[in-house]
Amino acid sequence: MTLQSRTSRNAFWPGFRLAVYGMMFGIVFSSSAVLSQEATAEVDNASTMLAPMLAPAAPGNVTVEDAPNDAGHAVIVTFSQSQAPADGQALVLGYEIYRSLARSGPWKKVGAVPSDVDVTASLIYKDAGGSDKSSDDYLPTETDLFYRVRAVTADSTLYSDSEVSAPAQAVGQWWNSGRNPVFFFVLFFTLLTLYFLRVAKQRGDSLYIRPLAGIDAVDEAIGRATEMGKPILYVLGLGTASDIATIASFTILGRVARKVAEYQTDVIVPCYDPIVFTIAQETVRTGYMDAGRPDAYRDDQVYFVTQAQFAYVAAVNGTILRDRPATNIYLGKFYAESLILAETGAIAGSIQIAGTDEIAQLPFFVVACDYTLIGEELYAASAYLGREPLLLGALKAQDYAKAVIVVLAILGVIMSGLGYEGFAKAFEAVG
Amino acid sequence: MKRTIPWIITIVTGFVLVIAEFVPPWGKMREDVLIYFQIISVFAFFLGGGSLLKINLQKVFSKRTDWEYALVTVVGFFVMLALGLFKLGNPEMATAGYAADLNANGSWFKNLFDAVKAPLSASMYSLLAFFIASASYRAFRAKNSDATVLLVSAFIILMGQTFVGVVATGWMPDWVSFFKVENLSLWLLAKANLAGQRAILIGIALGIVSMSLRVILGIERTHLSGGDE
Amino acid sequence: MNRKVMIPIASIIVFIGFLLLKFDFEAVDSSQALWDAFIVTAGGFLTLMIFSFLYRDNPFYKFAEHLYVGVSAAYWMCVGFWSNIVQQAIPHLSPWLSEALDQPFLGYKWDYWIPIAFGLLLLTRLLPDSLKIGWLSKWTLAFIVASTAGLLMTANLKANFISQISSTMSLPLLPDWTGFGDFVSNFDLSYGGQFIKMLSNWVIVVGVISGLVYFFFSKEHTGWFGRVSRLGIWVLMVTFGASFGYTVMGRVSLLVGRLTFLFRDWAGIIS
Amino acid sequence: MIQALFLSPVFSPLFSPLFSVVSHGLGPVFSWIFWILFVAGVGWVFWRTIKGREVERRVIFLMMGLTVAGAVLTGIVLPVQETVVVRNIFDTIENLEEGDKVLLSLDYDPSGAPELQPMAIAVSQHCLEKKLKICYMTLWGTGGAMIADVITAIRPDFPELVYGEDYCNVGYRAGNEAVLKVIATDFRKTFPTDVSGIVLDSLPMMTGVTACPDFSYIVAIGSGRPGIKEWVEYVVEPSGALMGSGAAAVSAPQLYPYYPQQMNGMMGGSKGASEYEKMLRRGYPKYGEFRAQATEIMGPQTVAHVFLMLLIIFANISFFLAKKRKGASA
Repeated sequence: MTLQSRTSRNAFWPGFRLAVYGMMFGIVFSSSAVLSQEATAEVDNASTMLAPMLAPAAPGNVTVEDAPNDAGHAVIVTFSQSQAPADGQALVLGYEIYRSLARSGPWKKVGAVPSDVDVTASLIYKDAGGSDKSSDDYLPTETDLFYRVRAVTADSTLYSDSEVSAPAQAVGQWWNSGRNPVFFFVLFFTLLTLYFLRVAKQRGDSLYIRPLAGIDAVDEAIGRATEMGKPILYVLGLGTASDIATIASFTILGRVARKVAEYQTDVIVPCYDPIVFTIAQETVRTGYMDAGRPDAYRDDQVYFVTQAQFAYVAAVNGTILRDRPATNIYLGKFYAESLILAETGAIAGSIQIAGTDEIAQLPFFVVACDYTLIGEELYAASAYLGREPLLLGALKAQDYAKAVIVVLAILGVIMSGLGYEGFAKAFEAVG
Repeated sequence: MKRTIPWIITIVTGFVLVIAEFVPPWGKMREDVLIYFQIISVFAFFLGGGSLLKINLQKVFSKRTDWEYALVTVVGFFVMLALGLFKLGNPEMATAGYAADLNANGSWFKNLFDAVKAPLSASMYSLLAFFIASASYRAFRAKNSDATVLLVSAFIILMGQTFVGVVATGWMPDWVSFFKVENLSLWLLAKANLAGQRAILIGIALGIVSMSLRVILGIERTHLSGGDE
Repeated sequence: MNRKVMIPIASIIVFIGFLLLKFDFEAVDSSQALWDAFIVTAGGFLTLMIFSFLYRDNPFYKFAEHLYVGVSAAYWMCVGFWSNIVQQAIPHLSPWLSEALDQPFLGYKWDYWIPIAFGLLLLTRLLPDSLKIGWLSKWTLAFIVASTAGLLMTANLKANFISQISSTMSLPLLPDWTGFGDFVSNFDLSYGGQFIKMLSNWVIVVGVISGLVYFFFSKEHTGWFGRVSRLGIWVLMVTFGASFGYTVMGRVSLLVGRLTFLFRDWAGIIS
Repeated sequence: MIQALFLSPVFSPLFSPLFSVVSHGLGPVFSWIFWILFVAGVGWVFWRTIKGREVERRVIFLMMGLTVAGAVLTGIVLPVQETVVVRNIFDTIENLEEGDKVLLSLDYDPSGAPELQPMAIAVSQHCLEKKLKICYMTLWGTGGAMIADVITAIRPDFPELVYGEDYCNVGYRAGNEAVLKVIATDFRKTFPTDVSGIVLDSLPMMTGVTACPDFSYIVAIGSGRPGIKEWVEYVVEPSGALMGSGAAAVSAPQLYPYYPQQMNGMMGGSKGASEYEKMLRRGYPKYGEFRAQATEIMGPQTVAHVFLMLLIIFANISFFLAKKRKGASA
């Protein structure tokens, strides 16, 4: 049924009421197209048979259960639909749900459900009320609630009510069991990380990390800049201080700053985020201090540009073409600007090292830069360079977690292949 | 005080947010924390504007190289700020007062946005079309096996989006329809691409979880380092 | 007069000339007509200034770049101020301020002073270093970083980790399998055929696993391990190629948008 | 056969100077000049590369500009092939009931607008045709202006729309993921009022909306972060809301892992937008050919693709020739 046909019948009284009901249900629930087909049939019926009809059969078996995994204030109402209309009985359009704090009422309408074509199917309504006592739809927790379901028809005088349900309570749960898989993994991973942090502290830097081409190139690039007497451009990207990629990049920046100070060249760090800017300043200053040349650090080496993506890019582009750095290092979060920066760098003839965990931008760096750290490699790079037990241990834990996943994935695929769907299902978090 | 309080704030905030995921009654508390976060993030914009002004005014007053351009920045900043903060020329001001929509049609703020910020960001972004051409020409060469795989996969996707590819493989009979370019490119995108994306995604997710864990446990303090402590 | 003065003056004259050309003298609302003319004229000139960067760095580009930086910073400040401070916080803080800013007062929520206080602490960064209170901003920083970490951790675990693994696991390696004989006799390479379906699932499973192997850092990539990781790189390269190829599309459409503006609205040479 | 190929709707615009199918007012002569320049340029680039000399970057830039400009000026229109990924969004909206509520989040800025604004407009038009109620919001500070533009664009077709009953605009909140995480469970805590200070409770269409799942459908149109990925992570995953998305072409491949489990459809770049426009035009013929913004983009885009493929081929030919030369001399 199309919308036009429904509205064109508005002038006709029963049809109008029908449309009102239809809209009401439509608003409360996105009902299936089936409902509207039913409604069409009824419009024709109602328009030809104006004689009063009998009320429909009452819905039954109203049961109320507490909704799982929430903080209370919600219950789930299940009921069976009215039986198919007998002679003279009006067709049921839908069901209204009423709630009360006492068996005898007063009743408050809380919602509605459209009827299903298959009248043998039972219907479910989730009554989720407000948790605020003053709010209009407040639903008290741990108080007896009574529910009643009313089958409604096109005629507002023709309806029938179900029996009142047994009392039920909305209870708040202290644990969301639907998220157990997530919880177990958090637990597992936390223990794994703590264990490897201990191991790393004991064994120091004897833990092996495979070399990363991009990182080995950094030292080389600094040397080249020194020979050419040109500065190094270090771009931290568009991340904020809470982005993992940016935090990883800080570690590398510290190391680069130290090297740069040792080799007596310059590093330029234009920043996008004001908070990142302040941290970057500290990092570079500390790097110069560690190299024993705190006097060589100038405040305008690390500067804030602006917090607008393309304005920032415009400014960095300008820097690349005006200062002609020998090496451009882009490590951190990057978005659309990745290729603009990398190509401008190529115009200036700089050596370029890039790394990001922003998957969409990796292709551009891979194509346009000399070395690229892909995703997790960026995180690993900071551990590889810093060789701090903390980072090494965390990396180890990640590797073991990955190993577990690979094994689980293979197992899971085999299990699904053999028809044990439950294995893969166990990993699905609900709600 | 300089070290302990940030540390306590970190641990408390982190724990509330993580535990609220599993303990429904804490949901409200989590919402509150996140509302605070929303309001605080605006102050980062203020910090940004302030830092920008500080740096550029210093440049102007000390007449460093290019101070004229710094002046352009400062003037642009103040004009936009005035139009926005006082909602100048906003047609809705007559009825809604200061509650008027900042971006109402005809307001000077929106007009200046359309005149300056919109074309600048769109032009800056569209430079990519040129750069993507030069990057393709310069870097898409079959230098080694990796580069060849990259090249071939990009080329198939490009072909799949043009009629050239569709026409070139249109003759193929149905039983080899997999090799029709439009199908092949769709397959690359939806299957082979998915495999790689998923591998990277899982790795990154692990990295993020690991780093977040260290932050919440108070082990990782890079963001709190430095300063006059 | 030197070039430094001549060029800006000449540019301004050209700009005003163009503005007059675009101005609709018969418009009823002349202030809006002026804005309309200004929007088109400025839009065109600024676009050309940015495009001039493709030739080389020049004063016009520099001007556009600096203007952009200033305007955008102020833009974000205004938007943030009205949306989060005025519309979100003030209706819960003070009836007086709400009325002054024409906002409805929605009842006190005293805890909303917490973020305001934290925010002000963050701004201590702007004060001169000599005051030595910049470290107070670390409190805010701690809050921001911790909230993001808390949010990222569970969200990533769920959407990008557990969901991705479970949807990899549930891929059937032998879809529509009815026996080896059927498979051989019905074998073809059609897009929707059984073999291709099977191939797809194999590619995903093997691709994900070998990709993960490539991201192993604590083991040397030699021997069979190295070969699997090699396969992983290839999978990644296919991914990057596909992304690159697909992205070209978006990038060109941005240029089309700009050129359409230049030709139609600014220069008026197409309809 | 060849003649038929030339006359087919696919090719004939390419040869618009020959068949004078020029639509855009510049006239065949200009188009001719453009195409001659283009062919000459491509030939020159080819010759240079064959000779083993690098072509200067600026020439490539110029060629790219010429290609797209030529295509824009001649107004090539190409047929669009529909895909099921986009179809899903259209069907979902088509099957919603009158009065259902749709949340439309526009998370982009003017730079992404050529790709994404057509999606926002087409989806809005479709929803309003179906008499659905739209709530606009944005996670980007610049999105407020985009919403204003979309509403301006659709108003002429629906003069009888009433604010607050048929559509509303809650505007922007700073806070990225934090905004999403809260609205997944409590919409009003983040948006107590709409964009011009009206309390949400007093807007008739917002009664009964307490959280994101109360919207029958969410369409997130975005070009970066925060965007579709964040919508999936912070709204769809925890609350189970139904979502479709419109992504910039650059982020579309990255979003495939979420389809179809976490989002039931996706429009990728201007191609996705033009598919949606095509479906909308077929269902509602009043949206004529001339107003399809994304479809206009597809022609120039195809020509640019061909140009890029030529560049890649030339570059590789020269690379192999150089290698051979080196091999011969060694």
